[in-house]
Amino acid sequence: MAIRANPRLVEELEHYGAEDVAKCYHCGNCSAVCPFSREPFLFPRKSMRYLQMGLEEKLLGNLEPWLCYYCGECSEECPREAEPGETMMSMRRWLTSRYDFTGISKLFYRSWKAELAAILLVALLTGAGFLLFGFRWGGGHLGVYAGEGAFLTTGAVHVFDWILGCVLAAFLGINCARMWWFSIGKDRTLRIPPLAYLRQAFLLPVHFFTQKRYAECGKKRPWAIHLALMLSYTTMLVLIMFFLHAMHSERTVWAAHGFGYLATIGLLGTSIYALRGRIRKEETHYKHSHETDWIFLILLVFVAGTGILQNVLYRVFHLDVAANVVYVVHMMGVVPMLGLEVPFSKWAHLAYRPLAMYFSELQAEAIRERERAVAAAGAPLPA
Amino acid sequence: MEDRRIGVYVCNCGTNIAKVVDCDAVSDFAKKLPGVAVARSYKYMCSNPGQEMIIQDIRELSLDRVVVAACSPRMHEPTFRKALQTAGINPYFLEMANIREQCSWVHDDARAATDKALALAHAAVRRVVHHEPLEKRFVDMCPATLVLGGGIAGLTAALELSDAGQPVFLVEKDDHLGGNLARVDLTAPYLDSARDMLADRIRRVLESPKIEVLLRSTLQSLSGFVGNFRAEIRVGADGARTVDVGSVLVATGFREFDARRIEHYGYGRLPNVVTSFELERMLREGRILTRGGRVPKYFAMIHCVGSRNPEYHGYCSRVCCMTALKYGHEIKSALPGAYVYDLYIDMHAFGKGCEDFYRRTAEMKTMFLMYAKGTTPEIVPSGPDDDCEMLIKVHEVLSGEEIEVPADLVVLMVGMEAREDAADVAHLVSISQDKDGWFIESHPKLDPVATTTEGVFIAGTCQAPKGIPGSVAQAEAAAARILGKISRGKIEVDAVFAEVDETRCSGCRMCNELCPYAAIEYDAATKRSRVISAVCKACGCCVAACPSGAIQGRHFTDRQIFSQIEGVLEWASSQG
Amino acid sequence: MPEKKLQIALYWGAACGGCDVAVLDTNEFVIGVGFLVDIRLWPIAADGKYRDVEAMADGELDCTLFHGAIRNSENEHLAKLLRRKSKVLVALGSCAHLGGIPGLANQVTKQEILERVYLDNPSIEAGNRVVPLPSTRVDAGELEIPRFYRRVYRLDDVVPVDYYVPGCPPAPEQVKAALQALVNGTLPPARSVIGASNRTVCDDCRRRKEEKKVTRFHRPWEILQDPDRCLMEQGILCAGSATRSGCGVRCPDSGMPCRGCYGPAPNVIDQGAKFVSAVSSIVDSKDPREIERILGDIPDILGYAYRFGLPASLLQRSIR
Amino acid sequence: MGFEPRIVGFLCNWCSYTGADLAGTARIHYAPNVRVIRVMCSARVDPTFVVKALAEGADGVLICGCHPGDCHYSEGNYKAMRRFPLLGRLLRDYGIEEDRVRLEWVSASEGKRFAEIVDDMTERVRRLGPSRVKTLLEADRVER
Repeated sequence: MAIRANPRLVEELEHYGAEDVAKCYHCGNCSAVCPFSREPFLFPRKSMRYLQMGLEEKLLGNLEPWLCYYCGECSEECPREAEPGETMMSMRRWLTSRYDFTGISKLFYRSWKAELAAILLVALLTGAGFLLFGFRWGGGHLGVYAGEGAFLTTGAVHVFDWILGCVLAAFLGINCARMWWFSIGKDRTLRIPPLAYLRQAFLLPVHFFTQKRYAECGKKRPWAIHLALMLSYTTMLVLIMFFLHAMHSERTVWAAHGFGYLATIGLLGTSIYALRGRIRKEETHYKHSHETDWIFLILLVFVAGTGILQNVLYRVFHLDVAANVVYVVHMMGVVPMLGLEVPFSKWAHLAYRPLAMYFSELQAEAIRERERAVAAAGAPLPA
Repeated sequence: MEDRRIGVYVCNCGTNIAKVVDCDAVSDFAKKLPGVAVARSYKYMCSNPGQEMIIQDIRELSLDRVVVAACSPRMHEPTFRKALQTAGINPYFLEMANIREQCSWVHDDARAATDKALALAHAAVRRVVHHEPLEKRFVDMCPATLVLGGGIAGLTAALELSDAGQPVFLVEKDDHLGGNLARVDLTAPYLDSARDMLADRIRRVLESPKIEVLLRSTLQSLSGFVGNFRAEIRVGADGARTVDVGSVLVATGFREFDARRIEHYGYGRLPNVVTSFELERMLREGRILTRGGRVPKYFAMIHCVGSRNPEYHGYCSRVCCMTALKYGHEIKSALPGAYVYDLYIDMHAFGKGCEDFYRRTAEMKTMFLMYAKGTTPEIVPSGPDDDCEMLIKVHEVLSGEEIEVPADLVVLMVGMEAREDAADVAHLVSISQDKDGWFIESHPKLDPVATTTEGVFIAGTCQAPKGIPGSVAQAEAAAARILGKISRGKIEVDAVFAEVDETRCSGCRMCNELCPYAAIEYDAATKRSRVISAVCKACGCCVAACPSGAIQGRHFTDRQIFSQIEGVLEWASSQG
Repeated sequence: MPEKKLQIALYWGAACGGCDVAVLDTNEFVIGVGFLVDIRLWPIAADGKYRDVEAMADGELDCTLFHGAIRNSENEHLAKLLRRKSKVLVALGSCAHLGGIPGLANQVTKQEILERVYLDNPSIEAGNRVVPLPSTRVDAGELEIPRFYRRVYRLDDVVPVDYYVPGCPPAPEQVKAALQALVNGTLPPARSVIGASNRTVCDDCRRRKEEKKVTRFHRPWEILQDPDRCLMEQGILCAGSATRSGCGVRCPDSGMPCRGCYGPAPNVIDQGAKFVSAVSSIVDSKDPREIERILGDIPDILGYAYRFGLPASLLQRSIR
Repeated sequence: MGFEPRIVGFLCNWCSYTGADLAGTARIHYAPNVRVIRVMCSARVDPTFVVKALAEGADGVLICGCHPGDCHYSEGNYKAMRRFPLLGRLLRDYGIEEDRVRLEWVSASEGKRFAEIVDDMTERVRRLGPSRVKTLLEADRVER
């Protein structure tokens, strides 16, 4: 059964940053230099091809964009300047928007104004909510940052965080399930025994925490930066979700705050490094920046900056009022960042990428199994 | 004959010959042959000292024939002929024995190789005895040129020649000038208008007092030889002209491949399958519509229609890829919402500006779909829900997928092929065609516009598929070659040709039809055949065929070849 | 007018006698010759024994006209004897000149000939297996007959020949011209062909010659021929283009193709090979199978190409 | 030493002779039994050359020209092709084995092919043994 080509897809992907894919003439240099590209996932050339031809179904089930860490070597070697690295990046954005069942992601990726407006709206609502809470329902005082009578009580914020976290996890979980369905669930020709899911499940934490595939890239620095950012972020997430009391206590709890400072340095350092990189455009993977990349980084710097600022205001200068104000402002950043960016935008790759590693391993195994079966049956291998 | 004074020179070619062939044995053997005055073996005969040795011997020992046993005569025959000339004897008094390419390089048994070298040297000595002095001759050159074909190549050459003040007869079969280019809208890769290019040239041709344009005309016969051709031209339905010209330029162009031959493309049957030339017409008229009068949205260019397919033509037609890309540009500029696909085998984007053009077309999001050589895309009807006229199914090589694309207008990029009358033209002007029907140039690299018939040149797509720059360059090159001949005023006639001994010819006319160059004339009054030496290329076909032995091929006479036969065998038999 | 009558002999080797008739066909001229010469030997017309010839002094004869090929020891013996006795030896007619019709026997072996003639022949009585032997013992003593050679030679193969008068038979006018030259002492340089032209039969042939392209060969009786057009162009294998002229175009004029009896043109060393070259050259096809088919119409090419000159060809005989 | 065939080769200047030169340039080794005589075109090869060579003692004759359709002189090789069947029949009538005379097409780029043809021909002629033509002619010779 022939697959229908859709000449419009390549136009659509332009909104996601794939501006140069049409230049590709399939010399295959990109796949040749890519340290990850190996059977049965020979990317980025083949993904580029699917995109050029508008084979939407093929692309949707394609995990290859997630296997790419954008070291940029392909783009550097490309004789046509077709930017395969950036194209893979764009396909990740597109896939994110297609995994998302709400359509919000699509809206964000196609319109940075919409995203910005949503962020601002959520920020304002958050700000208004916390102010209302602080002044009317919490019973605290603006002059108290922590402890008894605090403007924003730890318990309330904690509950809020968990509610937000659960909602996000639900969104993200549904999207991840869709990702599974598109890539390996739907394909009837792939037989994946349930045990295999269990056997390979270790891949998820391994890839999540080590990003070891990234380490296989020829360039080590981007991996180190990325790992630092990710670990800092995770550390901070753990601190907030589980140790918010310690973080928000009157005295400095070094066991928690020590990690907090480290994570802050990590977050600020890496995101400022990334911002600087994107402004200078010296490294290949920083040459092209989608609006969402900027929004993401600015939010990150903003959140990390306000996070540390409230801490410093309170703990160094004992300026409770200022710290509380900054706390509200910090939350105005945190909520849109977590609430919008994680399920609907760039942050989602935190979940998708390790999932893709996991799914792709299952997929590869199933493909090998299928080929063995076909070979055993004596039929010619599919072209 | 026995009082010849022959010098035999055996070249060692460094060790190239000497390491297998005993060169001293060859020269010692040659010394004993009748008529041999001197025989020497030397390291490099072609070197200056080597040539000096020959020259000195000729002068001091009064040699009158020279044998050089060395490399292939195809390599150094001119070198040694020149040495003979320098020494003051006729250059044709030389014979070479090829003991390198056809001996030392291909045999490792030293004895067998030396035996063979001896036989070849012997044959050369036997042959050279019968060599005759040959002289180059000169005939007058008529300055007029006959240009066949009024396409871009013919127009260009005509202008080039007339600008130099030389008369031109421009013969065009159609009722207008311009040829195939007149059917084209814009040209790749710079998107210049073909009309503008042509209009200026045609105007200048028509205004030139030196060019006589003969429309609706065809060449009927061509007789004579370089510098002195006579052409009979039929003008219109019943007019006739006879013109005397010194050179002929064939620029008869190509015809497009008949797309009907590939049946499953449905050309002629499916309403919206058109050829590239039909799309050109739509573009020129500025009205691109389906047969049903709808503005098409999806355009599919199928490349290599008739080209690069052993069933039709194995060669590449060279211009279709860029033309298809050009359609991408033209269509998208006329219909910005349209989608364009190129179904191709390979993208041939050689030529100045072409790779860049390809890139720019790609950037316009033209969809390139590669199909495998030997396969063909398939055109099928669209379904009721489709917003297109047809679907094209293709096994897309770069993805490995079977895909289908919607299409409203399928454009078949028909290749170039030799014109249906190419064989007649070739016959009329005595030039050759290759297996595809293209006219053959004298040398594919070093002599690309001359032909094996002296004074007949070729330019443009009658020689091989090519684009406008190639055609124009060839036309100008041919014009330059012709002007060169005109400026010398005389034509040098090669000294080697066949000649009829009129005292022996009986006018049987056996030879008349054999000459591929029509160099043999029959004089009905005297009942004798005659070889026009300027036209003769010395193939020797008529010599071999002449049953009365009245034709002799200079430098390849029966006597000379018999001596060689005797030479290679007599020696061999004497050695057992 | 010479003071002394010329002494001449006419002798024959393997011959049919047609050349003798050709001499007689000079009609009253031969009578005139009779006044000028003494015919010392002419087996067909005058008496004369071997011993008379043997008795002659060397060079006593002014001229011997020898016709017929050399087939056996007697032919050779007499050729050599007459050579010695003659100042001038003329090979008269195709057999002496080229080997002639008897020369076609060079396609087969002596054994095959003897078997065909004496053993395997419908005209031989069953059981009769008498074969001639070179010598036979009879009561009177040993009888010898000439030895039959392995092959046929032309005269030139066994003795040096001074002049050749070609033709089978030579045209009477040419015989006349040769005799006249002899009597008048106006013979050309030795070893030349006399009584013939330097061109080929086509030169004298009245038939119209146009385009030579043949797609089908015919035997003369197979088609209605155009009497004015070149036979070759009509697909009739005519050897005229490869044959020395001088005959007066007798065959083509009477609707038959030239068979080549006057031998090759002066510059040609092998008449048959040249004829093959010319004939195949005008075949109008480029397709190997079609060429084979067209040329397949020609039967017995060796016999055609060398009807009168197999012993004079480069290969001279079959090697089977 | 066994029988070494003596073969005369007639090679057209433009394809076959160039092809034979190419075999040399490429150092493709082949049997040394063919002695080459260069002619401008295979159409120059008069059947007389072939019988002359055989009469002079050649054990074989090889004629090489351009491939049909590729003749430097347009169609000279077709004329060589036309002459060959009749010449072949003539030689057969003379009792000369078919393998002794051969017509082949060798282009200027077919050095390897030329070498293979020479090797093959040499082998075939070697199997036939020496030609008897010259021996018989000499044995037949009569003292004049």
